[in-house]
Amino acid sequence: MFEKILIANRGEIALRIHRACREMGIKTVAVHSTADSTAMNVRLADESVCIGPPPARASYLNVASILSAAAITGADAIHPGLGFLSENAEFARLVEEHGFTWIGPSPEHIALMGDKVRAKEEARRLGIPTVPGSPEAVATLDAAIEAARLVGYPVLLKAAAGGGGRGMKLAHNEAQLAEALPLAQAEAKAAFSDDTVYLERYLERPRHIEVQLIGDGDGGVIHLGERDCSLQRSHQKLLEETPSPALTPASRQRLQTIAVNALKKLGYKSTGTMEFLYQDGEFYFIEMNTRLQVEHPISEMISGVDIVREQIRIAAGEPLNIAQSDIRLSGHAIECRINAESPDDFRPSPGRISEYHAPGGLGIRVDSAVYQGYSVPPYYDSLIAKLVIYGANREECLMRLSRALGEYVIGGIETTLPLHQRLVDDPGFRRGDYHIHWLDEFLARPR
Amino acid sequence: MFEKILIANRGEIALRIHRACREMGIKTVAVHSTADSTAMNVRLADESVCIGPPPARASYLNVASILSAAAITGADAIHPGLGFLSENAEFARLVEEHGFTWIGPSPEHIALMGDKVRAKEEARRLGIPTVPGSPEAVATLDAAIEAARLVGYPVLLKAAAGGGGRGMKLAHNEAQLAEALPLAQAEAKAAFSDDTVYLERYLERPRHIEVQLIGDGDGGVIHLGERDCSLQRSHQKLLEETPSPALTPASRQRLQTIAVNALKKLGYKSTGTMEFLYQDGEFYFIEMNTRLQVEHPISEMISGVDIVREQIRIAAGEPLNIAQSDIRLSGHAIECRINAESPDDFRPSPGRISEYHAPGGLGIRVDSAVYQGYSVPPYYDSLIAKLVIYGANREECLMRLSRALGEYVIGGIETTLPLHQRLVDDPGFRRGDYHIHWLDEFLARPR
Amino acid sequence: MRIGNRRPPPVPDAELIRSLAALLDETGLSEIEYESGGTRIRVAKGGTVVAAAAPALAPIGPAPTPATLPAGANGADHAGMVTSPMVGVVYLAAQPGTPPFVRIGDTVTEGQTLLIIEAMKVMNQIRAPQAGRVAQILVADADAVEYGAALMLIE
Amino acid sequence: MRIGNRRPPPVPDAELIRSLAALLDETGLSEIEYESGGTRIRVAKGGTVVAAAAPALAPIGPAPTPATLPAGANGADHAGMVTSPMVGVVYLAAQPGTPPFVRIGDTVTEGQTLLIIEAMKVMNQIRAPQAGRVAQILVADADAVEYGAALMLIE
Repeated sequence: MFEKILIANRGEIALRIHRACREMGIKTVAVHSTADSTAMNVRLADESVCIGPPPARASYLNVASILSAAAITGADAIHPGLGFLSENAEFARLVEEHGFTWIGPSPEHIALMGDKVRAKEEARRLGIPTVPGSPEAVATLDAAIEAARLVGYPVLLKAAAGGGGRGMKLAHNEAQLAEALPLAQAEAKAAFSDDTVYLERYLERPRHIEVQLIGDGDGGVIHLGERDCSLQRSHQKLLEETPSPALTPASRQRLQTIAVNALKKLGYKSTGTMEFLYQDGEFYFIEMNTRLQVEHPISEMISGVDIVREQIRIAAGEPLNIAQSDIRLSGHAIECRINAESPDDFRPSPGRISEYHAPGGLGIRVDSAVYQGYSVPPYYDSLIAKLVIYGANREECLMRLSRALGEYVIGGIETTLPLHQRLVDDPGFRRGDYHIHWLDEFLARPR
Repeated sequence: MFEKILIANRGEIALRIHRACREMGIKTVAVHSTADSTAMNVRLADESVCIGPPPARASYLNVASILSAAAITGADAIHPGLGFLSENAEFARLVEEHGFTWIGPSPEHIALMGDKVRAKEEARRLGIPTVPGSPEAVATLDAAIEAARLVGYPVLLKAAAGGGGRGMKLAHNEAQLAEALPLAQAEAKAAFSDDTVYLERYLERPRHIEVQLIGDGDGGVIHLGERDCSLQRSHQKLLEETPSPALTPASRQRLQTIAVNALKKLGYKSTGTMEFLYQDGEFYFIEMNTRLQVEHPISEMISGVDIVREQIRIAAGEPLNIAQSDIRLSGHAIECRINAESPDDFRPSPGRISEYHAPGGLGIRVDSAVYQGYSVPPYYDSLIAKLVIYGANREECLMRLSRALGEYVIGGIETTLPLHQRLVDDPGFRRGDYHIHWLDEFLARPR
Repeated sequence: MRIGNRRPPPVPDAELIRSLAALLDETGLSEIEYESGGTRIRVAKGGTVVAAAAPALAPIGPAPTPATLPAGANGADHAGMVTSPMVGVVYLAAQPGTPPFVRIGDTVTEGQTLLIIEAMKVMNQIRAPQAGRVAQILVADADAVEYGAALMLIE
Repeated sequence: MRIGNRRPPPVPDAELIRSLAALLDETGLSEIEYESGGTRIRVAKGGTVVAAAAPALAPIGPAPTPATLPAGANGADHAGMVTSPMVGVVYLAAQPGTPPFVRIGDTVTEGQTLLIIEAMKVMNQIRAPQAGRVAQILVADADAVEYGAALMLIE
C-alpha cells in the first residue's frame, strides 16, 4: 500500500480523499494555490506545498508544479480528485512517466471516454444503447423521412459540423420535418459553412440516471446501484438521490447488467460512472466519467462501500475484495449541493463565513472543508458543502433532510440552502416525479 | 400518532428527541431553566416554556411547572429523556393522571427496576443469572465458610443494612475469611448498629456489558445487540462500543436469549437496557435501566433502527413493526463522550465555547447541542457532545475515530477529547483487552 | 416563551433588538451599545449578549425561531416588577365577570392579592411584594405565563 | 510549505505572530495591532487576520498543524525580495563544489543569475530583477521551495 499520497485538488473533495488516506494509515500531501493557504485540507494534511497563484491554470492545473511537489515531498501516488486534471489523459501519462502511481483509470480509458464521439461508438460496440439516430447524414427530405421513420418521432436535426444549438431543429412529424430540414441545412451552412445534417431521436422528458461502477482491471467489477441526477439547473446537478424513484426493479436490473458487462469487456481499472438518459422505460448512454464524482457519497450510504478507499486500493494493485453478492443496497440517500451562490439568480457569493453550524444526529453526513471564519475564495467552483442524508426509505430520508436543512447555519454569504428547503417542500419533488428539465421549470415558476 | 410532544430534558438528549419528533412530523415543546434560554434545543423547538431557575430541582425536576407547561401548550405526550425525571415512577404516574401520554415504560416497571433489591429478586425469578451469594446472613464462621464454598472464592462480605463500602471485606480464601468476618461484623455494627453480614462472589476483572432492548408490551420484543461499557472512570462511562470485543458468538447468543426471554415474561413496553457484569464467560445481572440511554446511538449505527422513533411509536400504542429477523447487526460502532471537564483531573470546565468545529465525512455522527459562542452552564452534567463512529469492522472504526478526533475543535473550555485520543492510541484498548477497572488503572499510569 | 395558540407576553424591546442585530450584520461591527430612556441594550456578534438573547438567535437562523427571551430579561429585573414564580395561567379577577383584583393606578398594600396564577388546577394568589401604585399590568386575563415572566409593575 | 524530511524556508515573523496570538488568548483581547521596523502585524480572534494566517490556524487546533504561511507573507512583499516562481529544488552554484553564483554583499546587475531552481529535471535560472546588493540569502543549497517562497533580498 502507498505510504504517501499527493492530493492534487482543493476543497471538500481534497478533504474527502485526505480522510480516506488517514483512515488507511497513508500520509497526505496537500498542494494549494496562494488563495487556499488556510484551507482545512491544507491544515490537516501531513505536508503541504504552495503550487501557484490563485488562477487554476497557474496552480491546480500547473502540471510542472504538481509533479515537482510530488518529487520534493517523496509522494508515491497522486490522486487527482475530480475536475481540474482528473480527466486529463496526458497528465495521467506524465504522472506515471515520473514514477508516481496515478490513482485513476488508464490514460487510454480516460482518452477514449474523453472523446464523446469515440465514446458513443465504443458504447455501441459494448452493447450499450445510445440515442437512436440516422447512421449518416440526411441530404434529402426522402432520406430524412426514411431515417425519422426508423428512429421514431420526435426527431432532432443536428449539424454534423455543429454544436452550440446552431443548426438544430425539432420535428414532431413528417410535415414539421419537411419544414425543418431546409432551415437546419441553411443554418448549418451559415454557421459552419457545411450544410451536412443528421437526425436523432429527441427525448422530451428524460431523467439523468447514472451507475456507480468499480473495476479492478482483473475481471472484478461491482456496481453500487444507480443515482438519479435529474435535478439540474442548466446542466449543473443540484440534488442527487439513490435509488431513483423512477426505476422499476426490472429496469434497474437491466441497467446494472448492461453497465457491469460493458465495464468487464472494457477491462476498466478504477472507479467510474456511466451516465444515461432514461425515458419511457429505455436507457440511452450519454457518457462515462472516468473519475470520482461529486455525488459518490450517496452510493456509499446505501452500499456501505467506501468508494475512495476502494479506488486507492485498486490503484495500489490490490484486487476488489468485495463481490457483488456481498453488497446489500438498502435504504435511501440524498445529496444536496450547498453552493456559495444566490438561491435566486445563482450569482456566486464568495466571502467570509461569519457563522457556520452543520446539522448532526442520526443519518446525517456533511462533507465540507469550510468552517466559521473561513473565506470562500472567488476563483473556484462554488460548491462549499455536501449535505448527505440517509434514511431507511425515501419518506424518512425526506423528513430527515427537511429537519437537517432547518438546522444548517451558514452565515455571511448566500447559499443554495433556501432552494433545497423549497425543493424538499415541493409536492412534485416529494412524489419523485421530475426529469432533467423539471428544475429549470420549477425555478421559472412564479412564487 | 402524537401531534405535539413536550421534551422534559435539556442538552444533547433533548435535541436528539426533538430531531426524532421532527422526522416523524410531530411538533415539539422545549422546557428550560433560565440558564438554558438560548440552548439549541430550545431554539429549534416549535414552542418553549421557561420552567424555573438554574438549579435542576427548581426547573428540570419541577413536576408542577413541567405539567403546567404541557397543559398550556396542549402537548399530547411527555418524553423525559434520561436522568432528571426519566426513572421517577411517581412522575410517570402523574403524567398519565393529568391526561398526557408518558413516553416510557409503565410506572410499575420503573418502580420495580428502581428498587435494586427487588430488581435482583425479579431477575432471578425471570431466570437471569445474578452474582452468586449466600442466600441469607452468615452469622458464624462455619456458616460463612460453608457459604463461601458454595459461592466460590474470592468472596466479598457485605453489611446487610449497609452500603457505601462500610462493612465490606474481601476474602480470597478460608484463612482470610476467618479474619474478615469479625471485622466486617464489627464495622457493620458500628456503621449501622446491625452486625448482620452476607457474602457474595467478588468479580475482579469483569466487563460491563449491556443489551439494548425494545418491547411493545404486546409480545413483541427485539434486541439490538450488546454494548460494551467497561471503560468507566469511577463508575462514569466514558467510551462505549458495540459489538463487544470480548464476547464469543456463543456467549453473545446466550446473553441475547436470556435478555429477550426475560423482557417477554416481564411484558415490558418501551426501550430498556439490561446491564450485566461479564467475567470468565459468565454473565451476572446488575440492573435494568427503564429509559433511553446516553450510548443508544452506537446500537442505532449497527442495527439501522432509530431507537427514539420506536420508543415514541410504542408509546403511541403502535406495535413493533420490526421483527428480530429483519434486523441485521453489521459493522462496528464506538461512542466517545465529550465532557466539558479537564482530561487530567476531570474538574468541570464550564464556560464559553470560543471555537467549535465538528468532524464530518463518511461514518461520523455527532450528537451535540453546543455551537460556537455557546456557554456551557455550570449547573448540569458535563456531557456536551457524543462523537459516534461507524466502521465496517473494529479496525476501520478505530482508524476513523482517530482521524475524527484529530478534526474535532472545541476551544475556550477543556474537554475529554485529548483523553479519547490517548485511549485510541493505547495498544491495550486497541486490542479490546480491558475491564471495568482498566480505565482507572490507565489514568493512574505515569505518562 | 414561545407558544402556539396563545400569545406570548409582550416583549417591548424584541423588535429593537432585532434591528440592532441586523445593523450589526450590515455594518460588520462586532458590537453595538445602545441606550435610550431607561433601556440599555448591547448586542455583540458570535458572542455573549448582555441584555437579550435575540441576536444570538441568528446563528440558528434557518430554523423558524421566534425570539425567546431569557425569563427576567423582559424588564423583570426592574425594581418593583412582580414576576411569575411558576408556569401557569393568569387570572386578573377572582371569577369571570367580577371586577379585577387591581387596576392601573390603584394603590396597593404589601401582601395584597394582585392576580391569580392557576397551575395544575391550584389557584395561586400572587401578592404585592411591597406597598405602592400599580404602574403597569403586563399580562391579560387567561394569558399563559412562564417562570420569571413580568406580571405587574408596582411603583 | 510544510514538508517532512526537508526543512521549510525560514519564516522570520511566525514566532512573533504566535506570541501575539497567545497574548490575545491570555488577555482575552479581540485584536492586537503591532508595528515595529518595517513589519506591521494585526492579529484578531475568531476573525480575519491581515498580515499572516498563523493565528487563524487555531480553530483547527487538535490536528498537528505546523504553521503554513500564505506564500508571499514571509516577507516576499518586501521590495527587492526575489521569490520563487515555481516549486522545485534550489541550487546556489552551477555544479557541486563550484563557487556559488552570488554571495551576501555581492553587487549584482539586473538579469544576473542568482541561483537555479530545478523543476522536473529542468534547471531554471533565477535572475536579479534589478541591479543592487545581495542583502540576504534566505535559502540553502538543495532546499525545496514552493511557489512564492522568499529566495534572496536585493537592495
